[in-house]
Amino acid sequence: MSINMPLLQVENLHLSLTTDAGSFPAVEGVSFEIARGETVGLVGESGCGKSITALSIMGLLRHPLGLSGGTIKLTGQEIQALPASELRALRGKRIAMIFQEPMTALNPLKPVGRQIAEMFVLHQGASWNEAEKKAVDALTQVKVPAPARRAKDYPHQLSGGMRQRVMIAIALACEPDLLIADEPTTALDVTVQAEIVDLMKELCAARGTAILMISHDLGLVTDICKRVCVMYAGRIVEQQDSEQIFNNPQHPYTQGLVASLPRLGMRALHGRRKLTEIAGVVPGITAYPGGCRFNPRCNRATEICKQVVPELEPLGDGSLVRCHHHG
Amino acid sequence: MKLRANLAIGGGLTLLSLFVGVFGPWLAHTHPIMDANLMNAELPPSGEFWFGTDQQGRDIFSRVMYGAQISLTVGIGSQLINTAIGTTLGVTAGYWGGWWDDFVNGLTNLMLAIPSLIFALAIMAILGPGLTSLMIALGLTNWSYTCRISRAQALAIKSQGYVQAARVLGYGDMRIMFTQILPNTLGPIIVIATLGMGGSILAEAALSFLGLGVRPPSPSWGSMLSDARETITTAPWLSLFPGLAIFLTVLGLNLLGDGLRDVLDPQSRSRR
Amino acid sequence: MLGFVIRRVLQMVPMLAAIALLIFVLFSVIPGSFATGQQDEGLGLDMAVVARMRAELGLDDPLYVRFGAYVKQLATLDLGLSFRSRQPVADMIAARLWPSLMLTIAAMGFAIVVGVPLGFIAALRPGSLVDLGLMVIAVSGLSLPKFWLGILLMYLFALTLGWFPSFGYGNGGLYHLTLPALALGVSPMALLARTTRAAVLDIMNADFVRTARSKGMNEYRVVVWHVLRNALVLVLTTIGLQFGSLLGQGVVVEKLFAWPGVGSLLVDSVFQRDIPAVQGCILVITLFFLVINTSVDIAYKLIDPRIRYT
Amino acid sequence: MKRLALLSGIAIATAGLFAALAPAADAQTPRKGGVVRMTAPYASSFGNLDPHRSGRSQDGQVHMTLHRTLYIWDSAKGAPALELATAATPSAGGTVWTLKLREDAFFHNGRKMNADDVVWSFTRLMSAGEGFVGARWIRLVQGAVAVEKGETKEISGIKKTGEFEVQITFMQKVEPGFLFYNMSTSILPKEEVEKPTWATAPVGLGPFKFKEHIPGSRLVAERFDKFYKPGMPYLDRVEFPIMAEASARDIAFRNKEVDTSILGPVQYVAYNNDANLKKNILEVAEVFTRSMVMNHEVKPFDDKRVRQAINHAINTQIIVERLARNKAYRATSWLPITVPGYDKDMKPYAYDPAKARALLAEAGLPNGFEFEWTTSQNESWGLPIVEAVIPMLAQVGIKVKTKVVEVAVLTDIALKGEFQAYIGSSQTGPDPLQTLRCYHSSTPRTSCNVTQYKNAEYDKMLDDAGTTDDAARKLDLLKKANAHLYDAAPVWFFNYNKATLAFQPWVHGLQANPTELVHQYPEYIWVDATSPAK
Repeated sequence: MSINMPLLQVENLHLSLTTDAGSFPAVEGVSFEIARGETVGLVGESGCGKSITALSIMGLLRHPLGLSGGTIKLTGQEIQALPASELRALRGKRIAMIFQEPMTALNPLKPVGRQIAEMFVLHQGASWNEAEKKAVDALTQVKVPAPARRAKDYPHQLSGGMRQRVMIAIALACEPDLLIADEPTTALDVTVQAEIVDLMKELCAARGTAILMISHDLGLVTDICKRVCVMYAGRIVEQQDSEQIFNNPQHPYTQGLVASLPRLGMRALHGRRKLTEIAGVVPGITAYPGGCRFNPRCNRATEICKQVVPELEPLGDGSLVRCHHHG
Repeated sequence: MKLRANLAIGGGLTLLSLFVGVFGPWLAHTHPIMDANLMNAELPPSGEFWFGTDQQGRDIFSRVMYGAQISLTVGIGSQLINTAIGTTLGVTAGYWGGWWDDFVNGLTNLMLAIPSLIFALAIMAILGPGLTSLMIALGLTNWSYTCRISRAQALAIKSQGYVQAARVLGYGDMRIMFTQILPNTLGPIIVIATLGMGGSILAEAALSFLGLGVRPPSPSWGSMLSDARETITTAPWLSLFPGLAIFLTVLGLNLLGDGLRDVLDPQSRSRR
Repeated sequence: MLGFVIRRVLQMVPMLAAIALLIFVLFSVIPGSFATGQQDEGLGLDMAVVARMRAELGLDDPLYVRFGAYVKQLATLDLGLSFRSRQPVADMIAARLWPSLMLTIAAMGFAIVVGVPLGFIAALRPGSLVDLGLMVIAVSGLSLPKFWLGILLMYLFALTLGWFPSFGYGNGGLYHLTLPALALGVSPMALLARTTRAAVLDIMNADFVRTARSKGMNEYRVVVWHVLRNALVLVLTTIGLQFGSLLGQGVVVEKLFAWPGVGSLLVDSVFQRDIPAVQGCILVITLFFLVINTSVDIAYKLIDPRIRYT
Repeated sequence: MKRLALLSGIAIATAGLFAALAPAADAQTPRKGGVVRMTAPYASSFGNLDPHRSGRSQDGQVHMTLHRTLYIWDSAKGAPALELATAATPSAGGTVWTLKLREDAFFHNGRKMNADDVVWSFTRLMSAGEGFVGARWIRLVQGAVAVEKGETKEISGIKKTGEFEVQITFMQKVEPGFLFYNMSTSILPKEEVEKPTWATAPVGLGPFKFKEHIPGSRLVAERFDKFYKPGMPYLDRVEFPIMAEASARDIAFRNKEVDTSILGPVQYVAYNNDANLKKNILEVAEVFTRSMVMNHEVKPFDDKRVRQAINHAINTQIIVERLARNKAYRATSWLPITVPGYDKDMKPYAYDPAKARALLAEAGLPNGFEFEWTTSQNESWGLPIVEAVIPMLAQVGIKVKTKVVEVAVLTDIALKGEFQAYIGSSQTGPDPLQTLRCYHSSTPRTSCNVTQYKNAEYDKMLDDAGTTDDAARKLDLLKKANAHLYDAAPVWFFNYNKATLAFQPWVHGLQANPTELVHQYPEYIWVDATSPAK
């Protein structure tokens, strides 16, 4: 295993939705890499396919969603075709995931300590007794006050932020190589969001855990991640370093995103603006337009955009963009 | 897939029952009562008597055709009464609140506390056997669920903007309840009524068995089945056909109810 | 917890009082009377005896006098004397209570032991042939008149196969209990299978189950550690409601199988216009219904930490 | 004694069995031991184990097992026979009777019965403030009504004239056997009746003593060794499984779980079609007449021609054959086959719609009329019969509206006269005079003249029959009165019930009791070694 080998390689990933009416592409030709300890963001509006991309890496896609092509490699090993039992062994141990809604992501009928402890029982063969002790330690690490008492609490007795800390404790319990965080702060209060983000950053940095951060919030992602992939309607439309993307967005969609982002000091000038201020709506999965999928909403769109799917073009500095008229 | 199978099979069976219920008298070969011909008593199914004949020599096929009318009338009639009582009480209780709401709640709990078959039995004993009594008995005893659901809906909708707006516009309470709240409760109530119809048809059979069902002049499926139970060892066709008619109709209503629930009441949809 | 239980028990009192009132009103307008119905077909009646009997039983008293006597009785937890047997109604019901409960519990036990796993199996393979087959069986079980099912069971298991006796109580053992319990248990079994299936399907799609999977659990552990108990909470309501309704449905099965329960006492009493016995039976059945519902509420509280009652 | 011959004839022909009261006729000697399981078919429970309180047939089964009366019904002779009384001597023109009592009858508690028990039991029946069903049989005793009204404590007409002898004075000429064979006049032990356990654990003089009662399921009685009939009872135990549901009874009987089962018309046919079951059916003409009772206070039923027209318009024969499945004997007039006064030569009303139409025309109703027919759901004398009759009446222009009520309500309706016509079953025996009084103009509707038939000529016949000492003249008058009723047609004469009891081949000694076939004196019953019950 070479030291340079990326931790995760997603290559030409195709995911599809199967219904009575037929099969629809939900994700098309998505490729990206994550190196060890790297933080990568996946940004896009809801329904663009970012969450199911994450689920496909976890091997948690369920009918009617399914993998229809491409490979997912973890340290060079293809995992998308592994038998269920081997995949399970990876899950939680090498790749962990945090979900958006911490209220429903925890079992309401089990004390949270127990839910953390499961990780140690599953992956480290610990006894329940040991595991529960370790769970208290894990809670300490995610900075839950009075962890021994909290471990006995049920999810409904905890605040949203606390619950998300519990989720982080679960995810990082077995020190995975990769943490996938799917909108980890969306459901939280603004004040709590920053705490959670800092906590994640801190803990992952300490463990050398790579993060794949999934969010609709470009600001949040660029704050945490070194690199950002922007998705639109099932395709990656742009990949850039976080620093550059604000200054030099290439794809019209990214430009829209950036423009709609309230930046420090700018808010007073422009007033509050929203992502949805890009004209039009995200097309439904069953009604993707031909050519460039952004063309109906794009002010630069020409005839070619409706006919030809643009390729993902390297821009030389490691950035990629999928647009006939980028720049 | 499942969803459509439910609706298709359930709807098909229910339509068939309704068809027989409406057109039964034309489908029947003979009159169910007037054509008693004791010379033909208890014949097995044949080309002439498709379902055989009963003890009085009446064509069972014709009786099953006529019986559909009675059984479905009981089912539909009792559910209409249930729905009327349940929605009226539920919507008004949820909308007006206050002591009326407390009262309706108490009444609902009371109705839920007495097993409905026993309540129906008592009412039948008071009213005497008969079609109307049966509809009333089954109609008075099963409205609690409808009431609870329409009350909950009324409560939820009451606070929404458009109801407030209607009130500001000077709409009367009645008008708001009928035009704003009632239509929103319809979905779940149709589901309950559909499943309840099956329940009523079975309850009718049970009451017939206990000697308190619908009795002629017109035969109901329940009373035919109940009458035929003594011949189950010697002339099984007497009970087989009315039994099958009940079974298929109730099966159809249950499947239809399940299917409708998926379509009309997505909150409680259990499938993906 | 204790406070909660006491509160719930106290809440039953006004409910029972309301039911007692309702029953009194219902049966004060019922046509026919015990005094004229106490002879069998065609046996002539001695009107002097009828008159004395009416006087003795208070049937000629004005309504308010009868109501006063009824309230007084109930206030002292007395159910009165049966017209027929002149025994305390409470004693008559006491003799029938255990058979009734045993039948109900056995039927419910069957329903749970068979229905819940069936629902589970169906839910684990939604849309499969197994699922479809099981659900067709379940809905069929709901669509059969109970007495017909009972007769078919008798015919098959008693007369044809000779495995069980066709009727009676015997010494209250499983041998005699099986067929009536089956006849009574099939429809709640079907209902439970359906409810369980829906509940499990709901839970299987819950976020926390996805979390569990993301932890690297196998499906077996997902189900046992996370799905089972959550589904049980949803199924519990149905179990409670069915339990109560079985006490009512038992009337039919008890009559068919000559099972000495409260239900068959009730039906007999209605037909013979033995009003105190009718009132007693309905009150007791209702009481049990309430007790079961209350127990379900308490069980909820034990299983589901989210629920808090005030 | 044609009646007797007929009765035995039925028993021999259809059951291959002699009534057990003549045990010599049975080819085998009775075997001691064993159990018989006789179903209690009429309700889901026994109503009251106190024989004084219950008039229900189902309770009577148990009363006959546990208790005894001064007389019993001798089914072989078709008359009451001495039982606890060993001799009955009339005096004063048949109004005073001296009854000698058994000196060897013991209650199950071991005490010997004596005259005091008879006096106490009869006094109890009349006690003021309580409605004992048996009171009707004592009311004819002088002074009984005074006790009933609470005016005095003792019945003046009953005197203890010896340790084992009582003298009873009646208000009119009577045959005491017809009164005192009724189980509701059982002789009970005072000391037991006054115990609180009486209602649940009865003690009596019967051949079996109470063992166990699971209310709603079964009652078990075991042999009483000090029973007074030598060598009896044969059985160790009698069980009464309660089975109100006919379809379940059928399966249980076929499954050999019970030893006797009363048959309804449907099962009667089915059992007759089965070569094995057919051999063991006991049949008897019961003293019940089924009829459509017309209210003569309602037009046009006041017109004899209309009533006759109805009797002509209905094809009674085919209903008896096809619907009642021959589990009934076609009725000619009011008195049934086994009761003195029945005329076997009388021809029933012919099925003749033309004549019915003519009679209606004569009565001024050429286009018929419409009436409301009240009925219960009874399979033998209720709705199924009405359903079959409706099209027949329609043929002569009579339209029928049915009103279905419960049996419990039917009696009320009849007694209050709130009907135009109803179909029902009336006990029409065993005493013919009492039976025919139901059409005497002095009999109120609440007693039994529900039709309110009034005819002076008829009244005179009955009055004469009641007072005459000449048995032949009495019988003749009864026959005439019965013939008068035939012509007057106060009701539609439908049928006399044929009671049918299926029994397992190992059961012997059953009695063809026309007053109620399930009523069996169990001391005569025995089972042979093939009985599977232990």
